[in-house]
Amino acid sequence: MNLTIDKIALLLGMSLMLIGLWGGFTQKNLLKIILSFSIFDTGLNILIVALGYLPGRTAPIIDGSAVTPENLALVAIDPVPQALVLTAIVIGFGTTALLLAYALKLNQHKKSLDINQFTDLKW
Amino acid sequence: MKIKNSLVILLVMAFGVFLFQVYKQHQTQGSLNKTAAYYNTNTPDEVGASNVVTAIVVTYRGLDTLGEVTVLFLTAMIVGYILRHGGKEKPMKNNTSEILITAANVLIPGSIILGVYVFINGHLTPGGGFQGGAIIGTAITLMILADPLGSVKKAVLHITESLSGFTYILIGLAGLLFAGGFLDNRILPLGNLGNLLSAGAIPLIYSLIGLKVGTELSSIIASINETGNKTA
Amino acid sequence: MVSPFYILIVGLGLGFLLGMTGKKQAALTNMLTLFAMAFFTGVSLHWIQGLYTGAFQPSMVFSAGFKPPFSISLFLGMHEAVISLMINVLGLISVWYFREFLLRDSKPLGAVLLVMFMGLNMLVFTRDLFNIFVFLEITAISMSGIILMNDNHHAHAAGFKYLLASSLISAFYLLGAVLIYFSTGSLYLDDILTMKSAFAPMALIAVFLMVIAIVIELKPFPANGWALDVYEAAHPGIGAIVSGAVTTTMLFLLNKILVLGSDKIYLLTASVGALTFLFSNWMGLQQKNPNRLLGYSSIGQVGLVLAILGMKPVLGDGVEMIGFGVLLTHFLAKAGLFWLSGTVKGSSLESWAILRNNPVILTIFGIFVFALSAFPPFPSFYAKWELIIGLSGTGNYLLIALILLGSLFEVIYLFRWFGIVVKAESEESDSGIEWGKAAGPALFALALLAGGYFARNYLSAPDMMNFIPLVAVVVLWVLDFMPAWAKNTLLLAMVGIYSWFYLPQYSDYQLIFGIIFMAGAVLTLLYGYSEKGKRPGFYPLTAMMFAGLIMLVEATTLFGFFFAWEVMTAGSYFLILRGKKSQPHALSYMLFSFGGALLILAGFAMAHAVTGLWTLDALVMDSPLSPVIFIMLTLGFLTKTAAIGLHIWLPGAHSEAEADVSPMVSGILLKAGVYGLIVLFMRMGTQYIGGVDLMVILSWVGILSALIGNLMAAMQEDMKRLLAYSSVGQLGYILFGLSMMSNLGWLLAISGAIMHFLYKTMLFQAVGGVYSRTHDRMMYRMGGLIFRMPMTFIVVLIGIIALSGVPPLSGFAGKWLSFNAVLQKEYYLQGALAVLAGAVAFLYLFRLIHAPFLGQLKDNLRKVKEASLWILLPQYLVIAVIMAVSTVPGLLLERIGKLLAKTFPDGGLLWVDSKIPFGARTAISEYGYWNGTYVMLVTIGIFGILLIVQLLMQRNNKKVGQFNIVYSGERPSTPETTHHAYNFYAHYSKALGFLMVPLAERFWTWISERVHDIAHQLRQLYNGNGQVYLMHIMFFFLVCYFLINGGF
Amino acid sequence: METFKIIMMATLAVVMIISAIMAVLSKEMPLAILASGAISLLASIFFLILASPDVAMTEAAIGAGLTTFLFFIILRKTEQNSHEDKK
Amino acid sequence: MGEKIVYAIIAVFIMLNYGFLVNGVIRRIYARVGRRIGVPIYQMYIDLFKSWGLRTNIRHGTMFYLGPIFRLTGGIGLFLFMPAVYGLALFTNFSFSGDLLLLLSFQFFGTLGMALGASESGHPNSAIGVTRGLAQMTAVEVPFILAIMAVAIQYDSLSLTEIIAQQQGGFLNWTLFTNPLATAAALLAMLGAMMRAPFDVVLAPQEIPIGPPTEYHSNYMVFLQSNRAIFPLAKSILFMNLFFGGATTIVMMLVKTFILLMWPVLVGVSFPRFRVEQSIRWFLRVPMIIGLLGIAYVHFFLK
Repeated sequence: MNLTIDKIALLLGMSLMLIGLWGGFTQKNLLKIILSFSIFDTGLNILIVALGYLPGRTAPIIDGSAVTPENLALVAIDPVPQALVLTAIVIGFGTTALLLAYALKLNQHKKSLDINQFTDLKW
Repeated sequence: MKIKNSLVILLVMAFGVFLFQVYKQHQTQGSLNKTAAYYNTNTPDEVGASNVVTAIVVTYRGLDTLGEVTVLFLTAMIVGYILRHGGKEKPMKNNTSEILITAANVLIPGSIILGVYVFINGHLTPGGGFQGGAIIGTAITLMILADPLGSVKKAVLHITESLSGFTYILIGLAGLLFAGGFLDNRILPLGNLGNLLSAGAIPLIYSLIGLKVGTELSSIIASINETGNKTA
Repeated sequence: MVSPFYILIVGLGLGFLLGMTGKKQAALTNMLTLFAMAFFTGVSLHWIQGLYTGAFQPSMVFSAGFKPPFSISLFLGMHEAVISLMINVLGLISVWYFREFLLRDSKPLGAVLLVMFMGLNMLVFTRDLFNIFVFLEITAISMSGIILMNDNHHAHAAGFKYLLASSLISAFYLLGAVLIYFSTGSLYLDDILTMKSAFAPMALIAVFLMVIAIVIELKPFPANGWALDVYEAAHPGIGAIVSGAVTTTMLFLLNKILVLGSDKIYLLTASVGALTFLFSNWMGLQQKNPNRLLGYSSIGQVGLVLAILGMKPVLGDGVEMIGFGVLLTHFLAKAGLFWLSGTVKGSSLESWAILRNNPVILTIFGIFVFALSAFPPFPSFYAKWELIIGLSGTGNYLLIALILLGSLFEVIYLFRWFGIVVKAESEESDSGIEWGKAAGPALFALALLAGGYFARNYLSAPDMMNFIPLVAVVVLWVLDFMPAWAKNTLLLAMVGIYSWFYLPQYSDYQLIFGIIFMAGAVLTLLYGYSEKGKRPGFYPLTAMMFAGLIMLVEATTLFGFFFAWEVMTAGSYFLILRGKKSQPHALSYMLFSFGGALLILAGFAMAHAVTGLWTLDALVMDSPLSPVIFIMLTLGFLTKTAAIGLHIWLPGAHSEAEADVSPMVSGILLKAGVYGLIVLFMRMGTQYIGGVDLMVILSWVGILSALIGNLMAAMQEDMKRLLAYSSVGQLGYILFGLSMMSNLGWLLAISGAIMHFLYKTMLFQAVGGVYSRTHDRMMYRMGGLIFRMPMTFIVVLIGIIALSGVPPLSGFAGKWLSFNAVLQKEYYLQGALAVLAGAVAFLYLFRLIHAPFLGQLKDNLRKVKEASLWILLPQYLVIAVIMAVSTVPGLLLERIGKLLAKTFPDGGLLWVDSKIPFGARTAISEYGYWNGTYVMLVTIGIFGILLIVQLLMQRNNKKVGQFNIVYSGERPSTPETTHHAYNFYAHYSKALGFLMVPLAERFWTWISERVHDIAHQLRQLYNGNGQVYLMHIMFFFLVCYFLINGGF
Repeated sequence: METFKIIMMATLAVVMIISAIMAVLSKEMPLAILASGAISLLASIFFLILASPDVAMTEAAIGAGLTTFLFFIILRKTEQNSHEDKK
Repeated sequence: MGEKIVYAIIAVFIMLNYGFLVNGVIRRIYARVGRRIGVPIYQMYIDLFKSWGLRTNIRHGTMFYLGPIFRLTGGIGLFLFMPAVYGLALFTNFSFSGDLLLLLSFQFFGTLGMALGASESGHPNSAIGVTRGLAQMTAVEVPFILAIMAVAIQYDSLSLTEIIAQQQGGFLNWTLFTNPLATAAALLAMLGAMMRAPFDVVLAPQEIPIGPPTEYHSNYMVFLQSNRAIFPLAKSILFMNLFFGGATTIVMMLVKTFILLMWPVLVGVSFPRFRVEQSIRWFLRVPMIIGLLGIAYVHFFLK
């Protein structure tokens, strides 16, 4: 297999996603579950950036020397995935924070972080 | 339990198979697609920002960014709301170590300045409102931790947050009224590429975002930190 | 033209500002939130108005001054405007509804609500795929906030599960949006759409991801445990938002994205939707908590819309309108129900019983339940019709079956609930509902009615219906405050006027049944004068049933017929439900009727698919499908005529109904089924399946109904149940007659229908009269009433002589015809059973007259008075008719015979003049002859002579008390022991008990138990563990993926 | 140069995967949180290499910084709760 | 029309008297079997006049009063609705009013009236008797109808006159010989219809020793006894017409009916009594199967 940077990143992202998922499905501790999902998110972000990577190109920022307004389109990579991932990271943080706050609240009720404790509603 | 675990393994593996399909289908592109090419070609002229990512984040896809800010806003609100009946924790003096206070005193001003720098230069260099905001947020959080009795008034945080958000909207509105559309940065002159005061309203917007994000992040942490453990 | 961005500006701007406010400004905050929502609504209205008048064109609004695909754009057309109006109105009412909460937690709640509804609007407008992700997240996060309005650990756990689930879902969506960008280089929907034909495999995966993410947002089975918890734990007002606004948005969004999908994706959506509809409603059967029940129902309804949207490649663009019909109904009804739920204290279905203390609220509740069950005139009814018609046109029978089964389950729990609300014990006399909170439901109920009115315009079938009968319903509803006698007179007058104008326009069978229905209305309404007070609700419902019946007779199209059928079912259901203990029976009536109606609908749809006609003549066909259609329609009608096996609803429903409702539902309503069978048989004729003549099977069904119905009747202690079972038997005869498909057979059936109408009306009224005086229905507790109620006794006497077919009264005609028809048709075995059934009829009839009227008078009944004049009057009118028809049978039979000659030219009766005057003619059949007039005269002659002899012979005839002879005037014991009435035919049940084993009831009980068991097993899936719910989502996702991509 | 970069990245990737497994499996919550923070930090290096400095900064500031911070605070709070319960 | 009425009155008068005598004979036969001497054959007349001669009579109510009238109307009506002697105007009666089916249904007229009357007496045993009678009747009906159906199919007619006409020309044309199965079914049914032993449990409540006839006395009794005379005779005539070639002369009619009446009597003296449920089961088993076979026979072999 001819490993390139983006392929490594892709595989890494996918592995992190799978590990995160695995953790999210197997761990009983609420914090662990949240943690697993944040790993999953990180993996997803890596995956996205890796998918948009163009080998050999640089960041889409005009620095006046290597990248100029004129050669921007030729040397810089696609800026859109970056913008999207940026958004995704921030939103991911928001979700994680909310989940943590919820976990704290749940912990206040039952003095436990075991997800099996919170199954009063069912069927 | 064993069955469940093997089910999980099966699910994860199946998802792995799915991801592998994505991997297999992926072809590394040689050139930019039309959207990216457009951005990389026209950003300097149309938006006047050196950092194309910033141009996209603030202007081209400004609506997304506004949404992003809104997400953080909501998060801050809701975290407070979730923990509303936890009661205030009596902060304990001895919780804060000397080291932390010292470190805070050294770090905080630096951090804030760094943060401000990052978002003001968002259109020129990597980074911007979110990154700068996060740095500021960390700084404020340090302040809160170092001074649990609360020299940082939450009200100040809220007012800053609200006003910066509101101004952001107003600038967007100005774009709608005076320029091409909602959140158009060209309500202010584009200036010269590479200057601090260029790229129209981008520096302004990014600063507001930075402030807002910073205050939001810190108020999230503050809310959590202040919660006691009373059961509602 | 107000840019849709103003919704965002006002929503977010105000939202951000609200972040500053504190507790002190709560009132202001509340005002501002309300104002902003009103502004949203205004914008939507403004656009609708502009687009409707043509002042605006559907337009694209760009952000940041750049054209898409390089910037995010919003699109606003009529669809967007309508959906956003729905969302915003709901938002506005929600804010009003939540004002206590907003005053309490002003800051976060107001802002979150505002931002949320802004986000929903943007989701509707935006054309950018990534932007959708952002606003999806906003929606999810705000949802997780407002769930907390109920500050208890249930809500917290539910919120946590919700958040976990939505983070996984949004990961799917994010990946999809990003992949579509990499694959097509664009995030702009319309741009990508142009590339659809050249999609790379990656783009297909991307579209799949996005679609599946939104599908999961729509809570498909089984990946929906998280949503159910939210419905249960959150404040019902939140339920309204989730089920109404969020779902509506997501469905719209899905419809927006689905256009990118391949036919496979559509098919997947349709299947997922249909399964969700089925299973969710199935599991709903086991729910005891109203909010969770509503949750299941919501999920089910959304599944249905999903299924409809998924049918687009097959059914064309029309599905959007169909889907919208279902969605609109769901939106209005579910939001309304959730709001009502918020005003009801207590978390059991029974606690809703307080609603009935307020007739207006109860009406609103009823409207919601009926709308959800897709009854006319609500939009869902039209949608259901269109959907089934469309589906059968494409041969998707499996899907039809799934959908119909699902809607049957839904009806079960909805009507169980409705029955509980109307009937359950409740001590509270005050509904305790704040009018402020009821405003929303009221508004939405009105909107449902209006929606139904407009939905008619989208009907693909010509309806050509005469809606005038329904006017009576409305008028009486409005005038419901009047006293009963006034409404009674009004309705009588309306029936009179209507029949004056319309009856002359009828012909043939229409005329016969029209007369039955209108005369029935008059007879039962005359009885109505005996009722005092206001009888709230009775008259509009009666009017509804009769309107349905009249419209049924007038119907010329498939749609008209079905519409009328449903109106009639609804009306009669309500009427039955009015009885004191009728709730379970009304429910089973509704279930059988509804199941039957579904079969009718499916049958009509298939018939239309085969012939392409909209009129009832669509049933005239010759196709491999016709036996199937025939079976479905026949079964459908047989549920109404209560053929054996499908009859278990009848005894309870007829006997527990009010005194004057029993004749309506028994004497009159059952004829609707007969009419349906006639309409069907006339057009489809005899059908064969595998060489078996279905009519022969039906003749057996008919005759077994007759036999077993009569046997059961003979075993009843309750006089109304006795009459009810007797109806099963009589209708069995009618079915038997119809199944012969011969002139005589039909003559038997139709004259039987008329006679059954007369007898049953009369007898139920007589029995009602008895009940009105004795307040008892158990015959063995009565006795000797002949001394107290002789007029009623005479009615019953005439009734039983007539009904048992003893000459000289008209019932003999039935026997004579049936025998002749049997011989002609060579149905000897059935004929023998018919005779046995006839003999058994004699048993129950004797019991009916003996037990209450003869024997000894019980002490507690010594002061009973004769039934009131208004009760007797209609009975004696019937007697007059019976006597006339008995004396001159040709009056009726000859006319019907002429009509039948059009259908069956051969084998009819020959009518020959006889020697005596006044039109007495002898009927001559292939085998025998009969002259009713002679028989009458001879009988009266002999009887008269003997009576005179007796009068002359007797000397010193004295009336003495009972037992004067055998016990020398001393009563040996109490009447309770010497009136032989209880377990009257013990020896009979000993001998033939095996025929009376309630097999049908056991069968249906077994079915019901299994269905509930399965529901219980299914819902074990939802074990409450958020992690497991995540696994469900992942499982669902993967299954869908591998299904689409043909496995591993 | 390129080969070096690849080897470096592969090493990084392996470290990250190991950290991820550690984060998931570790019984010690602080260790898990730290491992997860490390992943974010290393991810931001990855982003830099993938020519995405903006993303790298965000990941570092938010993913590695604030998220880790938040986890620790929550951890302390929940431990207090559990502790109190035992008392 | 007028002459028909006169003929009818004459016919009824003849049959009544014949019936009284036959009943006397039957009672004697029973007595002889029981090794008693028994009553004189004219005993019925003595009873009648005795009852008639009672000075007072009482009633419990209208239905009680009308019951015997219904009863006798049923008996006479049944007789009058059928041709008793084929081709004899005197005995053609009102058979033009209706066919066989009318007769079958009209049988119940009297039963019903009597049941109502008896019920009104308030006596529990009369009700018990009525239920038994009705229950048994329903079961008897089935084989009987099957037999009649067979006959109707065989002769393609429900008209008694027509059926008799087709049986003329030698006794081998009788249904008895052309369709013995149907005849057998009908004769078995007749046992039940006549309510003689073993199917006389219906009458048991009278024997205990109270019941309708006990409550009914004086001229009611006259009516009931008259009915007892004419009703079984009418039934016999029906059987005769259906299965035994009818009668062409009055004497033949009287002889044939007498023999037919003897049939249940003979069976009755030699069998014990069935309970109601037993007789129901029995009728729905043996005679019904025979009846069905009769129909099958007609359907497959005679048509």
